[in-house]
Amino acid sequence: MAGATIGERPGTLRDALRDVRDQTAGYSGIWSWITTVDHKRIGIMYGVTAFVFFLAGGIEALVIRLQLATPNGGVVNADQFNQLFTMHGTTMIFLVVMPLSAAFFNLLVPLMIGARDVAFPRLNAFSYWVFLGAGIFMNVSFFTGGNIFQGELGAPGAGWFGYAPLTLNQFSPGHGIDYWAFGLLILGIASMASGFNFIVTIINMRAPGMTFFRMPLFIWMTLVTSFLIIFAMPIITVALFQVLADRLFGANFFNAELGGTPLLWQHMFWLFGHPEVYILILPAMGIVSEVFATFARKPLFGYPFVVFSGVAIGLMSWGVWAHHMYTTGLGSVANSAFGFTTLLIAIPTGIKIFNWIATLWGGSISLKTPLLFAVGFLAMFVIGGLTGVMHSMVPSDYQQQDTYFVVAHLHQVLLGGALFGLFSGVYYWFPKFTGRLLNEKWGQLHFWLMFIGFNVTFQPMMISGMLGMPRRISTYSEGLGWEFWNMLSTVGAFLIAVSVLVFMYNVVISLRSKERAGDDPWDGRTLEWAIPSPPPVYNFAEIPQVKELDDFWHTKYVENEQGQLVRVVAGAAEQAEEAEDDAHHDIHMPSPSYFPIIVASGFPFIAFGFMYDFALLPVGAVVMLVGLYGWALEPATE
Amino acid sequence: MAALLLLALAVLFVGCSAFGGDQNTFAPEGDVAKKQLEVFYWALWPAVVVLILVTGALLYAVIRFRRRSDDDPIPKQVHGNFRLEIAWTIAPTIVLLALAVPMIAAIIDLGGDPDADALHVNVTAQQFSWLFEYPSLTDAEGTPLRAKVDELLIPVDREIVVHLESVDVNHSFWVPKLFGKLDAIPGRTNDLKFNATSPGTFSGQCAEFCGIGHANMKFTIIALEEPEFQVWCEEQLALEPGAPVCQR
Amino acid sequence: MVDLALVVLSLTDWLENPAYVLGVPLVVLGVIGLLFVLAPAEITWSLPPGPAADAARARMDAAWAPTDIAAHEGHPSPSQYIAIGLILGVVTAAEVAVYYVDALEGALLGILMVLSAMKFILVAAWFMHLRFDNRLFSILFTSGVVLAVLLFIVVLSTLGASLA
Amino acid sequence: MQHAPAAELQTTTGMDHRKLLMWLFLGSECLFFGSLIATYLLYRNKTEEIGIGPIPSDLYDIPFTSVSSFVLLMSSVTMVLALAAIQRGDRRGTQAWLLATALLGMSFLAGQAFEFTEFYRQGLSLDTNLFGTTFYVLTGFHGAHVSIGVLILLSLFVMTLRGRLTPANSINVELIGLYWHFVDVVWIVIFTLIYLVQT
Repeated sequence: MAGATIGERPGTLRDALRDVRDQTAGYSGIWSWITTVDHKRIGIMYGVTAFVFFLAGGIEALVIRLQLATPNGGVVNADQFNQLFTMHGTTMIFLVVMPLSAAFFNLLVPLMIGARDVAFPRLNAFSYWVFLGAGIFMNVSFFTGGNIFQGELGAPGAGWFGYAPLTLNQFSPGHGIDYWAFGLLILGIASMASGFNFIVTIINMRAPGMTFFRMPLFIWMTLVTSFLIIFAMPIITVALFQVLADRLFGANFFNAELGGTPLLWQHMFWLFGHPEVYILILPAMGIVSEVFATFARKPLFGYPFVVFSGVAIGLMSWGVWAHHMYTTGLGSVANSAFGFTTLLIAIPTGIKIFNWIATLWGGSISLKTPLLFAVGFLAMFVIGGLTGVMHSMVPSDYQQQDTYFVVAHLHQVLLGGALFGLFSGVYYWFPKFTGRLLNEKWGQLHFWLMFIGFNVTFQPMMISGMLGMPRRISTYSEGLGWEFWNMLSTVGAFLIAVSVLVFMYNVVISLRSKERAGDDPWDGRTLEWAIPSPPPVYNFAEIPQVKELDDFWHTKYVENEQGQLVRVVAGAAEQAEEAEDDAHHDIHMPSPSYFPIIVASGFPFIAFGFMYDFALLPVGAVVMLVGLYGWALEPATE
Repeated sequence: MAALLLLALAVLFVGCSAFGGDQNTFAPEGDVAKKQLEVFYWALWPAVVVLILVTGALLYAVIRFRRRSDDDPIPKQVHGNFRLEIAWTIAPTIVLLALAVPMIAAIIDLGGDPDADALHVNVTAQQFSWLFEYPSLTDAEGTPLRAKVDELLIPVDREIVVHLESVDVNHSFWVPKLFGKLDAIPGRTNDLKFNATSPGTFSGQCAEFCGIGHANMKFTIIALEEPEFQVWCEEQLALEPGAPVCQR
Repeated sequence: MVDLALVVLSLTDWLENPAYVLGVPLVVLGVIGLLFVLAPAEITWSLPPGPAADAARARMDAAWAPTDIAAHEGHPSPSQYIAIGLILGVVTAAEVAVYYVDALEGALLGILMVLSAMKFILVAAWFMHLRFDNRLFSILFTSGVVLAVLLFIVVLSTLGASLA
Repeated sequence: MQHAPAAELQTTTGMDHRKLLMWLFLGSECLFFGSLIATYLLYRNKTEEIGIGPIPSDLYDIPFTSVSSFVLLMSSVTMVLALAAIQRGDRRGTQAWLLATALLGMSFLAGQAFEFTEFYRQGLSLDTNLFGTTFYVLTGFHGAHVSIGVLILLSLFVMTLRGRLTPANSINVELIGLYWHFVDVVWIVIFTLIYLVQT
């Protein structure tokens, strides 16, 4: 693995750094972004792309809310409505929350474990391009239904969990479901690739001295999430292949007439889907764990317990899938068993919540925007968790299943939970990667608008659900007592929309501001704050030696004679660094590569080939083969 | 923030049964729905208590321990407390086990064998309507009685056993005031039992997304006093008054 | 003439069966490749004889100097591998035999499961070196297998399927 | 690709990145084939109940499949011999065993192609019944895995000719070896559960 060995012969640290700078000085312009294998750039691309999809999914949500604001709404027809909520769910889960988490993994994992990059930088770029291709591919479906200006949309319309047999040809003609299934298949490839990548990175690339129990909590949650991804994705992959085989080749997997079992789809979907729920929430839990510790200026309370409960949640997520299927007639035994396991999963979740509060307890809490979002996360997640416990009570779930109560619950967890956690992360790490703080005033406004908007949108849904409003209905008639609550939800949804506009404005003005954030604006605890903002290509001039949990914090503070923590005199640490610089230095950075995007671009060809014309299949295959051989034979550090 | 949460909760608990509405799960009219509401409350009240405690602790911590100036001393670096961890592992475990036991009892109760004199109804779901047939109520030629599409008539205070099937996609059979939902899935028959404790018209609708007409896949269950039901049955089957088929 | 027609006819017969269409070229390819390996071919075949070719040959020889990475990693010797291969063959034969013995029909499932598990473990432990490598690899692979088996036992039993 | 492997081994755990990746991939593949096999098992008896189209016992040719299973099993032996050869610096042995493995893999694929055609001629296609659907999809995905393996083996073989694959990067042979053995153990399961256990 030769690759871009910098410097002909190993020299001093200064020589090595200069060589890297010389080599990467030319990395600018669009081409450099297309061929980049730098985890930080890939992370930024993930984040920006996911945000664009977030806007798309948000607009879909607003149209849905407009349609339901009043009884007998006439904004869209039933067909359009079905497509909107399907794409809203699919987009928000697979194209927003998962990639936003991936953005944070990319940006932070190497920095937090003291590495120069991920284990497989090109695979990392590949993940991003596959994700981007799949996201565009899926949204292209809107334009394939005929004249889009007359409202003829061609998007999938069978719900984000696409229950068979509704997804089969006779019930969903056209190509919408094909777009959905192929899109998810391709996205699965992206997720699996990044899952493998981060597991290897975390296991194999920790800085010297960083044992598993010195890893920041965010890294632990990344590890658990990645394991969930690599074990859960294959199941949905097979299920999607099956539904595609039924649709495209007349197979009978879900054909009840020949003895097929449509219920199999639900099992396979939720075998994937429940771990997926934790794939969505665990990264946010990791983020808020870091934020609470930093902003309370205290170490995370009960670190090993939070770690173990995260692992326990990951393990237990495999034993609860059928709680999405209580009403399918599983029988009393299965319902009792799954009800029981579902109740149990509240225990590790509770442990986490208690430990977070204990982290804040007795701290010196800085009420900045990142902390506000983290607290908002916690408050909303508690409601989400408790409504989850209420759902796990099988008999009462018979009433709640598939109503707006469930819609409220899942948004409590995904929006109030995951998205608030992710926004907390955005405010927290924005200065690290841009060199500029997000404006605090606008940030606070963003938080309060979003928090209030969220509660105004989703708490009323609990009530409309209990008043008997099923989810996924495109319209409803007067007199059922739902009008007021739906109107309230719609108003709240627009408040959330305004808050997102505030956020966008904040990003623009903050990026333009001349004020620099400095390397460590929040008095951080983990390694990423030890390096400049934004970090140089090679991250760490010298790979750090880690001696304890929150190592960076301990380099900044020592106990004085009274047992109080005081700051180490500034500059002392750097002087130490200067002094011992005569070791052998040789920094390897991966070279840019365009093969990942070539390989990734083969997938949509293949999907289109299956859907429209088999002649496209060899085209896609050749593109991929060329890319793969180029990739395999290209000299690079991987 | 707290005020908002509590307001939402207060509205949820107190107001709901007063909101009315034909599909209000807080106003059950059948034993099954009543039991399900009861189970809902078992989970609701502990959840409310936990919510108030946890949110209260959170808000207290954030307000009480906020940083007042940048010169505030670094707080004591507490890494954890083993006893506390054990305590808050065991406490929720106990609460959850306390919920699990009656929950499982309720599942078994609701899933028990039907009464011997229960009235059986075959329900077939299709896009986008419901067909009802009474297999035990037959006319002279043995043809079973069929109710009107989307309108099921039942006698009050008698157990009804539904055999639920679908001919196309998944649907879900749900009348909030009488019983929680059960899915109709092609290729299998699901059984459900319920009763109505008072006469009346109860509206229900399909609760599993089933395609373009999902929102309008509604139906009603009309509960009649037993004698009225028998009269209706005899009329429909063109039988002599007092025919044994329609008798209980 | 008649003979030729027959040959052509049998050829078209062949062409109807993709197995031959696919298989025959593969076998031809393989035989050519085999000859290629066994022939005294050197990497220098593309270079004219001379110093360049000699240098290339020297580089090749240096790259292929005898080493003992295998022994270093504690891997078994080729003869052990062949012995395991023989055992695998025998177990497969036993499986097929069991399938044909009517007397064992009742125990068929049990015996077959045991025999195939044996094969599975032999390949994983010896050929895939799980016996000798980092324990983490065993843990990863075993968790995949166990997770798959457990999950689908539950799915199959809730859906009312059974092996027997 | 000619850098000393020692440099790559500077990982926290001493494990090679790519080997760890391969094992993670194989762990994840277990769930993939688990799903396919479970689907086959779920539908195993349905076809006979419905009574449309051929059922397994009408079509399976156990002696034939036993031979092709044996061929695949033996390819695992040649695979591991190729690894042993490259690890002791035996170039001719490496080339011979790599090619032998690819050949055995191709023979297995040819056998599968023959089997598919034969079944198709006897009236079983993907849409005939659940047996057709589950059988073709399960064994087809396995065959696709074997094909990819063959392609990589042939590529490695060519790389030995071109001097691109040497003992210094024997890890490549080890990785494809792991993949190849995995495909083999999956077939061990399929052969037993799908072919031999029929009722």
